[in-house]
Formats: sequence, structure tokens, C-alpha cells
Amino acid sequence: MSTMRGSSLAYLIRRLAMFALTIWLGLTLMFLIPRMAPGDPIAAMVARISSQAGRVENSEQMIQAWRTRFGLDAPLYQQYGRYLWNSLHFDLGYSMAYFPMKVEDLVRAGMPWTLALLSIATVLSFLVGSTLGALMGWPASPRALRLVLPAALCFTSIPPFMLGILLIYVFAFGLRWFPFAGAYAHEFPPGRNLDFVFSAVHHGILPATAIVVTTMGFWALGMRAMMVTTSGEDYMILAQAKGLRPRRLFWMYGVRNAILPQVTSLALSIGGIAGGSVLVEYIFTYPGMGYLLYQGIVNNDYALIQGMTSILIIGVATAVLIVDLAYPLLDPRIRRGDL
Amino acid sequence: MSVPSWINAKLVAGSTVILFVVMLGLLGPWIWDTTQARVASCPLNLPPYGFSPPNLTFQPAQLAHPLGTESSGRDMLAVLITGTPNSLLVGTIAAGIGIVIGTLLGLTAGFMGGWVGTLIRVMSDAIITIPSLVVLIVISSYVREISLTSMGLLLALFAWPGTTRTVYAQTLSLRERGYVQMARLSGASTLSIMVFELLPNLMPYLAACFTASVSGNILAATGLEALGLGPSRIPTLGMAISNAVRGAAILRGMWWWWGLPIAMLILIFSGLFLITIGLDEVANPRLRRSEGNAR
Amino acid sequence: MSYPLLEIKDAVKHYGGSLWSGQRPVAALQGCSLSVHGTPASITAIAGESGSGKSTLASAVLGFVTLDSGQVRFMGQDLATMDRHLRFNYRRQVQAVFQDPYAAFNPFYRAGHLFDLALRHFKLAASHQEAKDRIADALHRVGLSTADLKKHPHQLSGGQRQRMMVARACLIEPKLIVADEPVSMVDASLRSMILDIMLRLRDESAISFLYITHDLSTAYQIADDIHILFRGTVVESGPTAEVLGQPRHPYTRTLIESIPAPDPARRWNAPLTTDWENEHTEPSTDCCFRSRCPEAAEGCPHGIPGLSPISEGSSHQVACWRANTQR
Amino acid sequence: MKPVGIAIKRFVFIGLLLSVAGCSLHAPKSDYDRRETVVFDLETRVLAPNMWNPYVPGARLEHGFHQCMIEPLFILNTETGIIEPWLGLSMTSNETLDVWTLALRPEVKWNDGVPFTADDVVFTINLLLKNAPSLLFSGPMKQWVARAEKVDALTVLFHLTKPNPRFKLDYWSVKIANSVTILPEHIWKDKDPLTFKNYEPGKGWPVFTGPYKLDRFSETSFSYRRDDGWWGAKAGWKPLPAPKMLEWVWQGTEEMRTAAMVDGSVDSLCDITLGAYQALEHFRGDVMAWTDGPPYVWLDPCPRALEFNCGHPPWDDKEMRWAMNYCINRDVIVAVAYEGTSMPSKHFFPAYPPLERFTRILEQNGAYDRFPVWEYNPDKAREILESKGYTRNRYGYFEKDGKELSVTVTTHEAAIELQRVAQVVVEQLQTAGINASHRSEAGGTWMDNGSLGNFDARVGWMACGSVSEPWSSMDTFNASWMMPDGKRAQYNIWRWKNEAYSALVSDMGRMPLGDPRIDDLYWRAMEIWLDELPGIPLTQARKLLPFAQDHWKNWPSKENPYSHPCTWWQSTCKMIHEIKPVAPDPGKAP
Repeated sequence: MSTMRGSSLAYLIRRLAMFALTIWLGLTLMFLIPRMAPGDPIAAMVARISSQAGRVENSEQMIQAWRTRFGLDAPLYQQYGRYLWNSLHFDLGYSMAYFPMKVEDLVRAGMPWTLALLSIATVLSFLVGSTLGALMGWPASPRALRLVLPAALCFTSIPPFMLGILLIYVFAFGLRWFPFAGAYAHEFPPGRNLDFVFSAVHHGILPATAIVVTTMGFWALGMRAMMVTTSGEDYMILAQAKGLRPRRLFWMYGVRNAILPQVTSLALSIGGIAGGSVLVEYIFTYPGMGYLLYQGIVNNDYALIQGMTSILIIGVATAVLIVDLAYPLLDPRIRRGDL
Repeated sequence: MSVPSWINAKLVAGSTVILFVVMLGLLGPWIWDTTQARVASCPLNLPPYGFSPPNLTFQPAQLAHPLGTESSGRDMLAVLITGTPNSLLVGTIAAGIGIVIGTLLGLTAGFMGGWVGTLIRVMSDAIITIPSLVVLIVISSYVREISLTSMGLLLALFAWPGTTRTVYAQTLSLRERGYVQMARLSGASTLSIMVFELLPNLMPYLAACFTASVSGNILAATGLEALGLGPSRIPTLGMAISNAVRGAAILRGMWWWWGLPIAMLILIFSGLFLITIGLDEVANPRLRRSEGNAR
Repeated sequence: MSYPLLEIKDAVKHYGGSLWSGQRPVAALQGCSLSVHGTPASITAIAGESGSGKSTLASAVLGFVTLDSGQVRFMGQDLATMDRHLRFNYRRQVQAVFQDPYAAFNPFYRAGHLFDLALRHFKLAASHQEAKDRIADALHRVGLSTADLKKHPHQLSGGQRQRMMVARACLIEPKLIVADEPVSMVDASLRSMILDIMLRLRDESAISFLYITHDLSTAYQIADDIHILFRGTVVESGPTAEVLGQPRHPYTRTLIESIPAPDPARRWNAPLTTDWENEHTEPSTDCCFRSRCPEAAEGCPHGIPGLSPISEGSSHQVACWRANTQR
Repeated sequence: MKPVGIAIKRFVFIGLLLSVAGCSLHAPKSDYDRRETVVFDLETRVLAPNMWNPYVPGARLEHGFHQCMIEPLFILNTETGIIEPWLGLSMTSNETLDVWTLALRPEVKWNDGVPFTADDVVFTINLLLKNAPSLLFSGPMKQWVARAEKVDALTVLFHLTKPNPRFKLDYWSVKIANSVTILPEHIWKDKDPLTFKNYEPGKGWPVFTGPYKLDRFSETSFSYRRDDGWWGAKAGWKPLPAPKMLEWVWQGTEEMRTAAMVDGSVDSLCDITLGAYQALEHFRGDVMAWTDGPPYVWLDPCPRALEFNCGHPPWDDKEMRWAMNYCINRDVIVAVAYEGTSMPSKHFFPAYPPLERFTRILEQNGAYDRFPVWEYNPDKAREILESKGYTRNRYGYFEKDGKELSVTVTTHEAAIELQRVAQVVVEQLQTAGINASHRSEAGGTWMDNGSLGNFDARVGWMACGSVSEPWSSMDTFNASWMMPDGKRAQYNIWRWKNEAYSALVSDMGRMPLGDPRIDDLYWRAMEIWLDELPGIPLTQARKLLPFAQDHWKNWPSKENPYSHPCTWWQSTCKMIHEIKPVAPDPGKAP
């Protein structure tokens, strides 16, 4: 009997090892990639300082002083070691471009907004898109529905930032239903009160709509394809023959089986949360992480890029791990001895 | 069954649309002066022929520029004629490479398992966790001039891991099917099972992935262009749209500047979507209703 | 020395449980041994209720699962130690007919794909015409026409599909066919036809069968030998007529009694009622079927009883502590 | 079934939210009156909003910080060239230009009531010297100031390391954007200036002398409330500024910013395009810009140029640079890239009134007859290229020894204006047979590539520096800044080396401002520069800065040039005092 327990435990151990390996690889890549860029964060910082403060004769000396301060004069392997160690401790250090701000503080300011906006929008988009896709792929859907739904998908081909502008133009500028931009009315600073919550929701609706409407098509397409495959399966024919109610057939047999690959994709889409929202955040002047990451990149702010990406990497890897561990529960056809 | 089964109205319609876009690229230079898609080749801010926006100070429309011009002096018709196929090209390169690599790796990982599978999965998971924007910006700073191909290749770097993962999951579930066992019993090799037994059944899903990926990559390219990091001299729809956004086109009432490129994006998307649906019906015989009654 | 066609020795296989659902690992095979004779060709039935490990046994023979311990030997050669070439040859010699004729067809292809696959990989035909002829012949044997090859799987009936599967196996002309419940999903009218084909193949083409079934009556009809499988071990084995005619093991008797007889006067014995899940996974220190043995006595020792002949030199073997003391 | 159930609930929830949101369209009541508030446009988001230390590298100043809280010692008016006193009364040098005497305005107080004295100035200078070069301005202070000495409570002596005629102009007069900030010693004396955030609302920090106090902020908007106890009003120097509140708000893209002004939620915008301004005029008639009619624009002190790395062949050859110059049609650049709202430039100086005299010197000496910088003449370009051995290949590009004449023009990814210029330039070079291409680089990369000499050509703001006198810009071409490729250059990133020019410019730099000998040196240096043409001047840098007039009036304009109109400069502190509320409509209830 012990061998049986063992195989399950061995699976878990192997999966955890993969998890660690993934994080290590991701962190390593994010250590190397910004350093491959031709810019130098300290020089960029000094250049910015001197552009603000007039000519500096001793810039080389200034750069050196900052290099030492950020530990960039240490050999690369030492920097790498320190980086891995600090990442695992969530010690993200000081931002280079916004010194003496700590990366942690910068991220903490942007994270809640991005998480709230994008996670809600992503989940909504997933649900709406998957439902649309399921209806489209379902042979028994009403004909009218099957004609109308693809039209809804056309929004998918519009860039989200463009749609964002159109939404603002129509609903904020024209109809004045929603505020132009920002995350909350600044009469109501963040706090535990209804006014703030209301104003945050009010501000979030347009950007969320832009994201949902432009991304739901991807979920719909995937879902439709899986639904098409599923509806041809024999168990569906059997279920049909058993005389199950169409509604039950749709949800329990069709959707339930078709949605599995979608769940994987949903976990993966977390990775896009910061990077994918730069432009939407920009259009809606939303104080999220996307803009922060973008600024980190254009300023070559290693600390900021690494700090933000290590959070993302660990977050995505964890989501993927959870999906992988839960997958056999959702789909008993997958035997997990075969990692 | 008087009509061959592959002739499917949706497939034909979709292919016609895509063919039209491809032909635009091939024949465009003969039917219209496409050098007018360059900066400063035309008068600025002309409305489309037959329209006279009442509000702002636009010059009267000219027949020489039937779809109008934008504020850097590009003729919109020329932009669409060259930009639409270009955008399709970028999207197709990125999506095509991404799907092919992703499918190969996903099938391999799912069917072979072992350390090869683990390696593939760790690699794809790691790439997925990395924010692509960082890498794209870093790499684009190395490329001397970003061409359509290099843009497509750049985007393909991030197009494969998602496919790998979903194909992997699908393979795990499909490989326990009876027909896979039958194929094994028939002496088929692992490779041939992957290619001839599993792959065809993944086709509807892959086709959908491809459609989504083409438009997704066109949009990703648009995003890079909006950040100012795309090719600047070769017209694409994304460039037109990001120029429109930068030029306050909506507020200025220049609907032709942003609306026409978006219409073309929708056209590309619809064409691909129709092809996907059509392919499903051709490739997956159980969906053909006329025959389904035999059951 | 001559080897039996197929020999299974002390096969053990566990399926892992799940950490999340709290299931405990399941033992599918625990020390199962049996053999199938090839000269002359024979039909060896493996009978048992669902979950008794029959299908795992079939998968192990077909090489779809690897055993935790024990061996599967084909003509004396251990399946686990075969190299590529031998394995390919083994494939050629050992074919299968599955229970579910729906799943065996790739929905993407027309029905003929299965035949093409086998012909192509085993290089069974030198020319296109020969291939056609061989397929036609194989189909003819099961009463199908070549027109059915052009159909899509979903356009065929269950019986047609299963006959195709049999035809496919014939086409390859293996030494052994593992028939995993081949008639359980087939109409009664077709059942005898398929069984008849099996008998013909045994007699005319010298193909042996490992016939896996839960249905003792069909086993009685066609099998030369039978092995009764319970919880992953063989509890009784021997020539079919003998085992089913004079069952020695209480479990065999239960199985036989549970067959509904077409005699309204005869009462159907109470069906097996036990807490299946629990019993199945409990580590066995008792006699392994004590909980379900109608004749269990206090005197039954602990541990798994070994398989032993009912009398000196008999091929009828039984695993029961009381087998020798009673009757 | 479960996820679907949730989905339905979500739908219902969102539907409710939408309907609730739809019903309550009216902006919530705020605790201040929009009519008493001036809202300015903020060009970028502030990622570190609680950083109120003006000297750390991550410091941002233009979100109201240095406009309404920090006050400068002096302000240069770019229109008149006059340096107006603010916290300082006067700053004068000795004959040898190496000792400067600063006299402070006596009545100045920090907004916590503590007097502003020479001690604060000396403390600030010492702080910068001690922490050089890590703090902003500490590099230049270390370079120039040997010692700051308090003479009395209101007088400070600066002992310089070497003579500097521009000490007051460059560092204390808001020449471009900002100036050195004086810190309150009583708050900063025990703090580590590198990590001190200077923000603690409970203690009333940040403490500065300006007429506004920090009210509240987020990453995207900053509010300041008028400090009615401001020293200037108490002392009778200036009345309190009219706006009770000032705000700087980030609005996003040009489209959104413009829409916000149409909407009436912002009073002033940073640079927008002509098209957006026309839309603005269409939607509301009461906007104004620097000039009443076209081109509407105010000129920024950094003219745009096509800059070559003069160390890279073939651009090390002045004739090649001249050939490029003949390929460029500046009128088309102005017409297309600026939609007519800028003007071509023949040199690297901004077209400000104080500099006009120097431009005239060039014209009077016939410089442009000998050096026809404005001439668009592809034939001449062709002649030069052919004389250099170039021939046209089958693609129509010039080629020599099998090598195509190509050039990549790089731009900063955030500078849309320069990208549009670069696009036109590239087309013009292409037309002339040069295989030019354009690429935007991430900001940090572009700056770095510039200082390391890792570029062939770029469109940049060459030689930015001169506002009221010509030397600052000219010195950026001084060979003394010269660094080889791969070594970081502070100035002269174009790697242009001309000893005669450098000697003349160095001489100029040692003379007091306004010295008559400068004119001659200037002309001789410019003669060399024009002959060599190390960079190709393209256009003036224009800024179209609209102001709304429904709440506030008396914005600066060409007719009313009391200040420059750029609201992100420190000089805005003057604008704040000048703008007046539009008289409330008597028909409306307050």
C-alpha cells in the first residue's frame, strides 16, 4: 500500500519541483533580459538628473557612486545570487528611476487597482466569452442566436485602447454617464466608505467594459471549438438518447467538458494582466501596474522590472500549479501518473 | 451529396474575404498609387469623397483621395491597400509559427511525457510567466529597422507557450481514447499516432486558436505600434490606428482615419472566423447536419 | 521446452489514489497468474465482476499499462524486456477487440482507416489490389461489405462497428486476440454471430483468444478454459465445463447463481450486496473474500489461499481454504 | 453548473451596477468650488506621489511642487530677457566673476512661520556639497561653489571655484524649467537627504515658502490649498493669488486631455496638436493660446535638429552633412509634421526676443548667403554625392564600393512630435536616394545610445541651453566635452571636434554677460559652425498651450507676455499670481 501513497506523493513532489524550476527559469530570464538591453539604468538616471539640473562635469563619478549604491558594480553572478535571494524574500529593493522609492511601495500603490480592474474584467470576459462560445458551438442553439453572436465577436478585432477611446467619447464625453478617467473621484480618497467604493466602481466600468468586450472573443472562439468537438462525442449522443433535457445536456455535458482547456488558459492569462493593460490604463489614466512596468522598461529600471516581474512570475506559476493539481479532479480522463 | 463536402458556404465566404485581402497586397500597387501611403505625399486632413464634415476646418474632399487623407498626408485608400495585407502578414507569421511550434511541443510533451515532456512544460510555463512587453521592448531595441517579418517573429516568441499548454492538456485526455490504442495495436509509431490520430482531432481547436491568434497578434502588433515601437515606414492597420489615436482623430471628427482601419480589422477577423467555422464543418463530419440523421 | 502462448505470472498493479479527493490507491491486480495455450488454438475466458481486474489484465497484456511487478510472457519472452523489434512483432501477433466499439474509431476518419492503418504498418499487402482483396475477405467473414468502409463511424451501428473490429483483427491474423468484453455492448442478435466468428477463427485460422467477460454464459458457450478473477487474483481455473459445472469456490458459485435462468419457477438468488468501495481497498489480512463468502467459517485461516488443484493432476484449480475439506 | 450559476449572478450584479451608475449621473458634491480652482494638465503620471524631496533622483517637480510650493530666488522672463527678483532681492558678482553676493528679501517666511534666512541658503549649499554628486544640482554646485558664506541674516556670499558669469542665470533664475531649491534648515538639518521623503501631513510637511499648501494627492492628481497666511500677502509684497485651490491632473492621451478641456474640467493644457486645438475651438469658442491666430504656438527653448554622429563615416565629412542638408525641405516638415504650427530654424537657438540680436548678427554678416542652410536643393545634394564617388544603384539608392548609403534616424519613444518630424525627414532622404529609416527607441536606451555615441543620426533637441544669451548652446559643441564612442559624453554627443571653434567658445564663456567683445567671438565661432554644419537645424520647437477662459482670465499670451505659458515650469508661480477669476455671472446664483 505504501507504494500507492508514494506514487501520489511522488507526483506532488515532481510537480512542485517543476514549479520551482519554472520560477527559477522565469526569474533568471528576467534577470538577464533587461541587462541585455543596450541602456544603462544609472546613466539614464544621471542623464535625467542633469537634464533637470543643468550641466554636470563629473557625471562619470556620479554614475559610479550610484552603481555602488545599487550593487551594480559587483560581478554578475553576485548580483544574480543576491537577486534570487531577495526575490524569494520579496525584498524588492529600491527603484533606480524613482530613488529613494522602494519598489515595494510603488507596486503596492498600483497593484490593487490593476488586480481589481483586470481580475474582474478577465473573469467577466471569461464567463461572457465562454458562454457565447458555448452557445455558438452548440448544435441546438436557436438559429437567430447563432447569427447574432458572431457579430458580437467583431469587437475582438478592435484594439482595446481604441475601443476605450470610443467608449469615453460616447459614454463619458457625449452622454456623460461615466467619468472620463482615473480610478476614483478625488473628492473621495480611498477609504472604507461607500462613497469611495461607489466612485471606484463608477470609474471602473468603462475600462472594464473595454477589456471585456475586446477580449471575450478569444474565450468565445476557444470555447466554441471545444464545444463543437464535445458535441460530437459519443457520450453526448448517449445523453441525448437518454432523453435528458436540452438545458441539462448543454450545461452538464457540453459546457462542463468543453470548459477544461479554457480554465488552463484563464490561469495563464494572469500573466498578461500587467503587461496587457498598459494602453488601457494609459487611455483611462488608471493608476495601475501596467504603466509602472512600462516606465520601468523605458527607464531600464532593473530593480523595478525585476521586482514587478518576480511577483508576476510567482503569481502565474502558482496559478498554473493550482490548475494542474486540480485538473485531474475536473477531468478524470487524465491520469496523473504520466506527468 | 451532389456537392463535394469541402464546398461549404462559410468556408467559401471566409476564403473569399482573406483572398481579397491577399489580392489587395499583390495587386494593390497596380490599381492605386500606394506610395501615397507615405508621409507627406498628399494634402492633409481631407475627408472622404462625398462627405463634408460640418464642424471643423477641413478642406473640401477630392476625388483623387476618395477615402480622404490623414494629418501626416497619407492617403487612406493607399494606407488600407498596403496596410491590410501587411497586418494580416504580421498576424499570420506570428500565429502560424506560434501554433506550429506550440502544437509540436504540446503533442510531444503530452504523448512522450518523461523528462522531455517536463522540459517542454517548464520552458513553456516559464515563458508564459514572463511579461512579454519587457522582452519585446528589449529585443526591438536591437533590431536596426523593424520589418513586418521581424515583427511577426518577435510576436511569435510569445505565441507558442499558450498553445503548447492547451495542446498538452488535450493530448493527455485524447491519448487514452480507444482509437489511439487501436492505432498502437496496428503498429503505428508514436509520431504517427500524434500526427495522424491526435492532430486531426485537435484541428477544430487549433483552427480556432489560429483565428484568435492572428487577430490577437495583429492587436499585439498594434499595441507595440501604439507605444511607438513598430515599423514606422511600412503602413499597417495598427500604425494607422495608433496614429489616429495620437492625432486626436475622434475628437476632430476624422472618423475615416480610425474607422476605416478598424473596419478592415473586422473584415480580416470575420474572414478568418468564417474559415474556422467552415473548416470545422468540413473536417468534423459529425457536424454536418445532412448526414447526421443517419445516426 | 515449449512455452505456453501467453503466460502471466504474479501480476501486480496498483492505481494511485488522489491526494485531493482522499481516495485510497486501488489494487487492480494482486498476484494474478494464468496462461493461454496456443497449440492447439484455444479460447481462454477470464470472468469476474466489474472491477475484478479483468480490464487491467487485458491492458497489461496489450502493453498499455506496465505492471508494478510480475511478468507477461509471450511465447516465453518477457514483454517488459522486449526490444523495439520484438515489440513490433508482438503487436503483430497480439491483437484486441474492445468492449466499446464507439471509442475505437477515430471520429475524424472513415471506418476504413482502421484497416488501412494495420495494412500500412504491418505491411500486410504487397499491392493495392491485394490489400483490397484482403480487406474484402476479412469483412466478408463478419458479414459486412466494403461499402461500409466509406462510412463515417457515427453512421455505423454498434454491431457493425464491433464486427469491423473483429474483421480488423482477422485481417492481421495474429496468434492471439484479446477480446475485452466484445459482446457486452452489442445487441443480443449479433452476440452469437460474433461469438461464432471467434470459434471459427480459433478452428480455421488457429487464433487463440483471451476472452474477457463478466458473462459466464457466453464463456460457457465458447471458452475452452476459464479463469475466475476476483479482486485481482484468480480464485478458480480450469476447463470451462468442469469449473462451471462443478464450481469449487464459493465466489464462482455465487457468480453462477447470479445468472438469471429462463425459468420463472426458479428464484433468482439475492444479488451480491456488499460495501464495495470499502471492501475493495481494505488491506487484506483476512481471507481475501471473507466478507463476501457465504460459506465463510470461523475456521478459515487468515491470508490469501493459494491456487491448488482440486485433485492430484487435475487442471481444475481453486483458491479456497475449505475447497478440499468440503464435498 | 456551479460556475454558470455564478456567471448569472455576476451578470445580474453588473447589470444592477450599470443601472445604478446610469441613474446617478451627477458628479458627487465636492468640498470646494470649481470656480475657485485652477486645474492644470499634468503630462505624465507620477509614480512616486508621496515623494516631496526635490533633490532625490526620483523627484518630480512639475506636478505643482515647484510651481506653487517652492519659490525661486529669481525668474527669467524669456520674452524680455529680464531676471526678476522673487525670494532674492539681488545677486551680483565681483569683477572677476568668482564671488557672488546674494541678498534675500527680508520679509520671507516658511509656511510654518519660521523666517527664511541666509542660514537656510548656506545649509542647502552645504547639504548639496556634502552629498555631491548624488543629489540633483549637487554636481554643478560641487563644480562651481567652493564655499557659501553667511554675511548676515539676509546676505550670502558664494565663493566660486572659477569664474562663472552665468552663475545666477543658470542656477537661480529658472532659465529652463527650474532652479536650485532652498530648503528649510530647521526641518532638514538631521535628515538623510537621500532617503528623506519630506512628507508627513501631521507635522505640516512639506514646508516651503509658496502660497499654497499640499492638500491631497494621488498618482494622477495633486491638489494644493491656498495658504492665507502666506508671507508675501502679510508683508504686502503681493496680494494673495486669486485661486483658492490649484490642481494638476493627469488626463492621459492628447485626445482625452483635449476632451477634458472641452468638458470644462481643466483650465490649461500642455502641448497639443493643431488638430486638437481646432477641435477645441470648435467645441468651445473661449479657448486661447499664445497667439490669437495661427500658428497659436509658444516656442520651447530647444529647437529640433537632425543630429549626426560626426565621428562615424561618412558623416565625419562636412560635405556629406551638407548634402543631407540640401535634401531636406523644412517647409514640408513644418507643414506636415506640425500642420503648419512651427517655423523652420536656421540655427540651434530658440527664436526668443533676447536672442534675436544674435540671429541678426549672422544675417548682417551674410552668413546665409555663404551657408544656405535653408536651401532645399536635391540637385546640389546629388552633385556632392557624385563628387564623393556615389552612384545610383538599381533600387535608386546612392552606393559607393557596393555599399548603399543608408542612415537610421532614431527618436525617443515618448516624443511623438519628433517621430513625426523624423518620418518626414526619412521620406525626404529616401526621395533623394538615401536609404533612410526611422526607429523609436525606449527612452532610457535612446538617451544612453546618445551619450555613448551609439547612433548614426537622430532627431533630437540639439544644443538646448540658450535662452537669453548664446553661449550655453554653443558650448555644447565644445571639443572639451568630446568623448570617444563608447565613453559617456555629457555634451557634444555628436563627437564634433573643432579646435578653433572650441577656443572661441571657451573665450566667450569667460566674459561677463553682455560684454561687447562677445559679438565678434560669436560671429567667428558661428562661421565655423555653419561651414561645418555638425548638425542640421530643422525647426523651432513649438508648444501649443491652450487656456480655457470660462473660469479664469489674464493668462499669458504674446500680447500679454508677463511670463511664458508652460505650466510645468517653475515660472508658473508668477502666472498663479496674475490670473484672475472671470467675474461671476450676476444672473446665476452662487
